Amino acid sequence: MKISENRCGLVLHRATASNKMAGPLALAALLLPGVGWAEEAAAVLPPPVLNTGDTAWMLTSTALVLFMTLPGLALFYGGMVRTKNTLSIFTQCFSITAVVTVLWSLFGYSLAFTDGGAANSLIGGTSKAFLAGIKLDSLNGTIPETVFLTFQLTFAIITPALIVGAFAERMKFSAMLLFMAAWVTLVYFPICHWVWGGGWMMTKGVLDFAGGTVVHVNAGIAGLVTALVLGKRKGFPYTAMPPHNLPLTLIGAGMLWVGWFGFNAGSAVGANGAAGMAMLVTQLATATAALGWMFIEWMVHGKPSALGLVTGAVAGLVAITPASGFVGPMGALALGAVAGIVCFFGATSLKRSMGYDDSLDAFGVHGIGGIVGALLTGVFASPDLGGVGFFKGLDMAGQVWVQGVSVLSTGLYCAVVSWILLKVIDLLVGLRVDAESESTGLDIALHGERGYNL
Amino acid sequence: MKISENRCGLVLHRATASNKMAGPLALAALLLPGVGWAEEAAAVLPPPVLNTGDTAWMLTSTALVLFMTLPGLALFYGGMVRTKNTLSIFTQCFSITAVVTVLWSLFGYSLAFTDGGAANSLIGGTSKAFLAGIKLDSLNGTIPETVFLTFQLTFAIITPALIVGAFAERMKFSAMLLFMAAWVTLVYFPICHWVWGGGWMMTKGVLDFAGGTVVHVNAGIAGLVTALVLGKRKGFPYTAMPPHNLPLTLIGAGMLWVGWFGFNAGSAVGANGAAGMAMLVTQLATATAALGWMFIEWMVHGKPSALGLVTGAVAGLVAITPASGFVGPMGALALGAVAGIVCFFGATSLKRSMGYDDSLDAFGVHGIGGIVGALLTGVFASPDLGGVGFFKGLDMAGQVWVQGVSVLSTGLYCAVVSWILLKVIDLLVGLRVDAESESTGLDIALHGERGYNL
Amino acid sequence: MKISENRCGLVLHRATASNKMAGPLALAALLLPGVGWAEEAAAVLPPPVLNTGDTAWMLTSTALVLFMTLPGLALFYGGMVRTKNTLSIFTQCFSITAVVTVLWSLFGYSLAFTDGGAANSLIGGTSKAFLAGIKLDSLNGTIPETVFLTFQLTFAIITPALIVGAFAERMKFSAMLLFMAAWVTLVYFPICHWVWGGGWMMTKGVLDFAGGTVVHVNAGIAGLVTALVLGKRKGFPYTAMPPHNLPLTLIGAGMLWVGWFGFNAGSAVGANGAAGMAMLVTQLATATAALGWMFIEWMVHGKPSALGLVTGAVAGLVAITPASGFVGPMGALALGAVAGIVCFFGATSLKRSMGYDDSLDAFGVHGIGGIVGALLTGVFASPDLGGVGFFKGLDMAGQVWVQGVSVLSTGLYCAVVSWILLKVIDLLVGLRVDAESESTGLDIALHGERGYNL
Amino acid sequence: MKWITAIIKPFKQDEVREALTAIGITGMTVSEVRGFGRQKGHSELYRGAEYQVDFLPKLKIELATTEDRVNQVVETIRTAAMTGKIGDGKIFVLPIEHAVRIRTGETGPNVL
Amino acid sequence: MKWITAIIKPFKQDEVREALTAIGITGMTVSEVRGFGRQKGHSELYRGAEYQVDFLPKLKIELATTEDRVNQVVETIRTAAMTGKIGDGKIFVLPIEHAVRIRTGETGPNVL
Amino acid sequence: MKWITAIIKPFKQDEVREALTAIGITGMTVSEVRGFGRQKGHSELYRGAEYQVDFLPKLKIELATTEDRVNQVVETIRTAAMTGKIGDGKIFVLPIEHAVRIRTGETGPNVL
Ligand SMILES: Nc1ncnc2c1ncn2[C@@H]1O[C@H](COP(=O)(O)OP(=O)(O)O)[C@@H](O)[C@H]1O
Ligand SMILES: Nc1ncnc2c1ncn2[C@@H]1O[C@H](COP(=O)(O)OP(=O)(O)O)[C@@H](O)[C@H]1O
Ligand SMILES: Nc1ncnc2c1ncn2[C@@H]1O[C@H](COP(=O)(O)OP(=O)(O)O)[C@@H](O)[C@H]1O
Repeated sequence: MKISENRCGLVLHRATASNKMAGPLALAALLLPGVGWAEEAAAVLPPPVLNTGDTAWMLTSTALVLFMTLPGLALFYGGMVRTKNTLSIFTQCFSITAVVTVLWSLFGYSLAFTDGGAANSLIGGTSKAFLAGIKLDSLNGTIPETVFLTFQLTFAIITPALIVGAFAERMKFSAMLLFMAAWVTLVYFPICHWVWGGGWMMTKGVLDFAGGTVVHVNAGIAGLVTALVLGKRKGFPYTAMPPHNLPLTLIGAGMLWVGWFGFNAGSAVGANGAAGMAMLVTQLATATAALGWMFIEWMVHGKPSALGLVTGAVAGLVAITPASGFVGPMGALALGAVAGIVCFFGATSLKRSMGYDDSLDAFGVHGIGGIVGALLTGVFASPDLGGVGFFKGLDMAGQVWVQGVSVLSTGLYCAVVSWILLKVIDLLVGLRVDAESESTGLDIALHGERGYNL
Repeated sequence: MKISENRCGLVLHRATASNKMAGPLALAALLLPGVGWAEEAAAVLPPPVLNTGDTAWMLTSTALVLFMTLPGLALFYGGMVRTKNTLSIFTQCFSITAVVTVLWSLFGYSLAFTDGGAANSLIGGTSKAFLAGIKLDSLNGTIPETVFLTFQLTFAIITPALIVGAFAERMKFSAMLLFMAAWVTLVYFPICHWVWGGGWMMTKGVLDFAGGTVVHVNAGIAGLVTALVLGKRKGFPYTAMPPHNLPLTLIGAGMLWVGWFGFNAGSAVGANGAAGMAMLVTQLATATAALGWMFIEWMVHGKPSALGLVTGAVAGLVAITPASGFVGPMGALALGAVAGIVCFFGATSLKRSMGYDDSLDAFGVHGIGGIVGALLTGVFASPDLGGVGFFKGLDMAGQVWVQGVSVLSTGLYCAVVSWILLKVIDLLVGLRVDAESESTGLDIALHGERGYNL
Repeated sequence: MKISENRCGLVLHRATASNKMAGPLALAALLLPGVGWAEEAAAVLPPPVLNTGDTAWMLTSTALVLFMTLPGLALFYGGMVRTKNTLSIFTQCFSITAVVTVLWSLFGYSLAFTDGGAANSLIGGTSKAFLAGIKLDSLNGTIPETVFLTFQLTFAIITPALIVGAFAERMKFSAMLLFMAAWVTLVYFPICHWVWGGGWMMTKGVLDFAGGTVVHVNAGIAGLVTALVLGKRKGFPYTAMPPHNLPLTLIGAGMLWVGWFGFNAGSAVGANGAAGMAMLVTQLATATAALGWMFIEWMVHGKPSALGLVTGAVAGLVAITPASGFVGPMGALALGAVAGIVCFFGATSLKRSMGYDDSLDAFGVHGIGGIVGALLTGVFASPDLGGVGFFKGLDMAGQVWVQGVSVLSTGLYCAVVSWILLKVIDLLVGLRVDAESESTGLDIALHGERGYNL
Repeated sequence: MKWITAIIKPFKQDEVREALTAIGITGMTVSEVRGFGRQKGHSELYRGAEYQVDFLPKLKIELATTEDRVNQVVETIRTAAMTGKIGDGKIFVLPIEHAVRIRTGETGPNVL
Repeated sequence: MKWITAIIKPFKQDEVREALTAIGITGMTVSEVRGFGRQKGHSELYRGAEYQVDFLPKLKIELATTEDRVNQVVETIRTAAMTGKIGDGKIFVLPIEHAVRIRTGETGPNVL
Repeated sequence: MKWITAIIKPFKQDEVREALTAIGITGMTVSEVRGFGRQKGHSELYRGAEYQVDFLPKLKIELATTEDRVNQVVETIRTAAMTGKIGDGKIFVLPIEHAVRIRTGETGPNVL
């Protein structure tokens, strides 16, 4: 089977190079039938060399994924809040980027992607703390290790940034900084290790190509917990809080869509057939999810809204994320449509019936969309449905079960740790701004600036 | 001759791989003297293999061209309408993207790029409907077929999206959706096949590297017909309808400029000398077109406007599109200057004297610019003017004639089918919103949202 | 030593291909111990061939760097001025792009990157004026020469565009056009040749990987001179002139950050380990610079501002620019932090105490940041601090000295020529708009448009 | 002298201004306002939820005129601003006690 | 008839509108204004420099009502708009001499 | 008490506010308006076509003051707002019948 050979060959290179299975694709080595061949072949394969095409694509993908956060997500969220809080969103996204970048270089990359020895199923080691030993010619598979680690860094940046949507318009900036620093350290780095760094989920056979669980379920659940602990915004849900600048949100949505090609196709860690297919299925699922949300909103409310259309698109992007290395084009169309419709109810009926104030639907879109995607990956990976097949030894039921376990464990671990962190930080500096600052708006109260002087 | 060898070699790979001449560059095989060599060489060349560098560039180009529509074009147009209609532009661009994506995967790609058997000069076949048979390791030349088809999809997306500019601020959303679905199916897919998929224009020797005719003349003419059938906006031309947010338009213009590198240089279907030259000439023609419009506006109206400058730039981008694989740097400078000046009159005097309401000058810029570019390609392709030469057997007069034929046939076919579609849809659901919705604005009337709550 | 071999090998290719040392990386050939090896090896190396991966990355980098100006920098600056001047910024950035593009193709590339014969230490020759002799298959190292020259063009575009920040809100558009055309010709092209085109600074051993001196010190000093010659805006510093639209500035900042990956990692002229390391250190220095500015502003003024955070980030991007090919990750963290803090004082206390009106801190951020970066490159290039080492024969003191000389010479030459040009243009057409136009705003006075009609 | 404040539908601005110019009125000041009245607002969508918007965009025209022209001005505005549909707006007349032109210091009717 | 102009804190808009609706007021016109008064402005940051912003965002409510309801309306606005903190704003009452409904041409109290 | 409405050139805002503060005026309310008057508008460009813009940006200052200070206030505004060029604007004085401070319920001159 040509495809699996290719992909295993690729993975093998990477494993040899870094002496470790790292990154999304690594999983494929365990998963596909060809793996036996790969092991034999290892003996005769030449040592991995840098491939300029793979490197070019991964440099580009890194730029694309950073672009999703700066300015993509900042715009997507920043346009949806009220005028008086728009800068707070931007400041949060930029400062999260800076803080996570520093932590990643100090210990994050090492904890996520090195061998943790005895504790390896739970957490990596410290051998690459301070990026020790990473040189110009260090490789990870066919690309420089510097590129691999910067690419992975952009995932560690966007995940906490996604949480911002849940607590927008009311959290203290200092508390936000502390929470994010602690959260990536205690939640993101470990879970990233579990799934992509050689931890227990990887061994168990979870299929998560580009981060449906690691990134989206994780951020969604953390968002839900934050929204619950912080409480509702003053006036919610009686006062209408319409987006202050939808064009900003729509620009952001476009950037997310385009940047996601780097997110998903970049997770192939090379310019290969897997990257091409990931790009294609990403486009297809996003399209049907956008249309799914649009038509159901049109039916329910009589009008298709601009924000609905792009929210559906984002739901589709989220849902196809774990699946993008495993499903075929027609599976992607179906998966996207389901995600668009389910998230429509997740961000509307569910939120209303439960009464929490997930300001910008971080849980409604990323949490729900991530769960839908993770579970459906276990369905549409089926070769009968055009997919590449299940993890070695699993059938569809088994795969869906494993997917469910990964969602539950991620959700549970994330919820508990996030909750503890929030409580501790509340004691230390207080989580929420005072009522007057909330009513003045965070921009002037916390940052001393106004968004617009038109 | 080294250049033609390279390019023919490349084409040959692609032809062998897909067993079909597909994509813009394919034409080059027919066109250049070196082709005989290429055919001989075919016997000894190894079967095509994936080239990671070509793949990396085409993945990137795909992202860049999608970026032109989302959010580039949406911004360019969305900033130019009045406040009350800005979201309608975004919604149209996003929904067109979603609908065309689905149709492309169901049958569009197959109709455009497979062999249509007996009807092949007019339309492709259905062998790849539902993307049947497209696997991780399917190649088109040196890149995965998934990448080739997603790249081509982004062209199928932007073409109908360009039409939006002509009927902005007055068309029903439902009618727009129906029209676009029918139009890409009955107009874009066939014409794409004619020029790039092996149809009659390709055989005839039309030079259209990246879509001057397929994309721009096509969209421009469809826009003109839509503007005529829908009639003028209430108040046009007596009420001033100045852009509500020019910074949005200028951001969009910047994104179009940058994204166009993917459009033109990506049409080389690889990271090669042709791509490099296409990028260079794109930059040169855009610069002179921008300056051409700027200086003539300065002379005629006493001031150079921001919108004029970027409209000139877009005119240059349009005009160099068909030429970008065939002309040299100095030819590009000349071609751009002509395009900037001609489009200045196209979007102003022509529109005023004819009295149609092409709201955002879809015809004035894309139609006129496309025609100028198509014809001048026949001039500046001349080796005496630094170009790569004409189609095999043609001289300059002959080439210009063929270019003219392609413009006329595209225009005529597009106009007739567009007109019929509009009339049918008018009967079915009505094309135009009622007067009150038009005066309230489409954002609230059709989408239930306002762009800004500042 | 593997690394230096790689890089010299690469450089050698490029040198052989273009028969000239061109581009940032070329310097490395002179600088690293392995260079002797490279020279020997030259005899046996095959002639350079096009590498598709390198080409793909450089095509992408070119798009990224153009994106920094259009629309990145236009947004960054355009959001910071008052409403009535926002279009003037965009118009300046777009027209500079167009004018520089034309001049580059006519003679700029040739003056910067060809052999100037006897005058070579000061200026290149005219052998490639009008891009003579540049064909589809011309190579520069492993990439098409068209790509190399378009990539370098984007640097020639952004440098004058950066100056715009210093004279915003008061310069005549005609004077601006004349000044920029003259300035790139008489200042940028020569200095570019000095450092990257084989001129005296290159020989002297200056380390400037991606343009700390050529681009940022140069633009910063020119900005300072322009601000001084033009004088203060009416009302400065007593009237508050807060940014009219900070979200635009923040979008621009995000685009600059992402685009800078093309700027710095693209300066490796290939998809290799040097590119990967440049991308990584760029990300790290930017993060600490952003945090540096943020925390010091928080301490001094009691609040961390959004604009402060991103200004710090830009300061970091500027400072790491010359260093990005020479320092290691931990050096980058330190360098960024210093840059963020020093620029904080540069854009605030220094400006206030000197009393010039550098409207948007072109000198405060690019000038100061560029100087900090240039000097610290001489420090953190030290192998003891994780860097790749100094220029052949230099120790840290010597390297810092050379860096200082390059800053001083650039600053002096640039200041003198800029001053003369401004005086001459003032005589010819006048530099400054009249008081009424300044108070009406440049958008209506010079361009006949208003930014917003909300 | 009287101060006439008219609240009208925004898209009627040009018609009203032209009608006023036609009767020789050379000065006025307008501003964007939001109106609440008998005319129903509309519902808007936000992430699949609907909420009611009560305030509608209106235009406020303020103009000072002499006593003898008040009726003519009011009637002119009324005619030009009328669509006959609810929400057309109102015109109010208030007394002015004193008026000054800043440029010249003139007072009284000369100011207009 | 009287013209009531109230300057209030912007976030009180909904409360005031509801209180007025509750006492049967069916029309009003609001606009965004900037106020200068006893309430201190705040300082804002621009590139590490601080500058003082003296004008604060306020909302102006204008409404015409009949003589007999003036006190009730003023009192209703006052109660709904009050926070007890400085900057709550003021209410001014001016005389209206004439009023017309554009749609119907009605005048006097019928206009309201 | 009187209601002073001044229409001035926007860039004169700071000068007028400072002049008023200097004579002890501690409160005022300003809003952005568009003015039509003797001062010519300008033409704007849109895709190579020119159109006339008649309305120019102006600033409206509204302030209540006591009878005895009216002349001083009017004169102060006039002096500070004057450039001597057409379009400087006008000042109108209207009667106030009643005034209330929302925070305290005070009425009359104490409100100011
Ligand atoms: N009592 C009032 N005082 C001030 N403005 C009013 C008043 N009543 C209505 N308005 C203004 O007039 C506009 C139109 O009033 P509305 O009752 O909707 O329709 P109509 O004028 O046709 O009766 C409102 O939107 C509001 O701006
Ligand atoms: N003399 C005045 N004329 C018009 N508006 C005023 C006047 N004094 C104050 N205002 C308006 O009332 C607002 C509140 O006044 P301020 O003195 O700050 O607080 P308070 O109303 O609690 O005394 C101001 O922001 C301004 O808009
Ligand atoms: N009759 C009027 N009623 C209300 N505002 C007026 C009137 N006439 C002029 N204005 C306002 O005053 C501004 C200046 O008036 P204009 O006639 O242009 O200059 P000047 O005040 O120097 O005579 C106008 O832009 C408008 O806002």
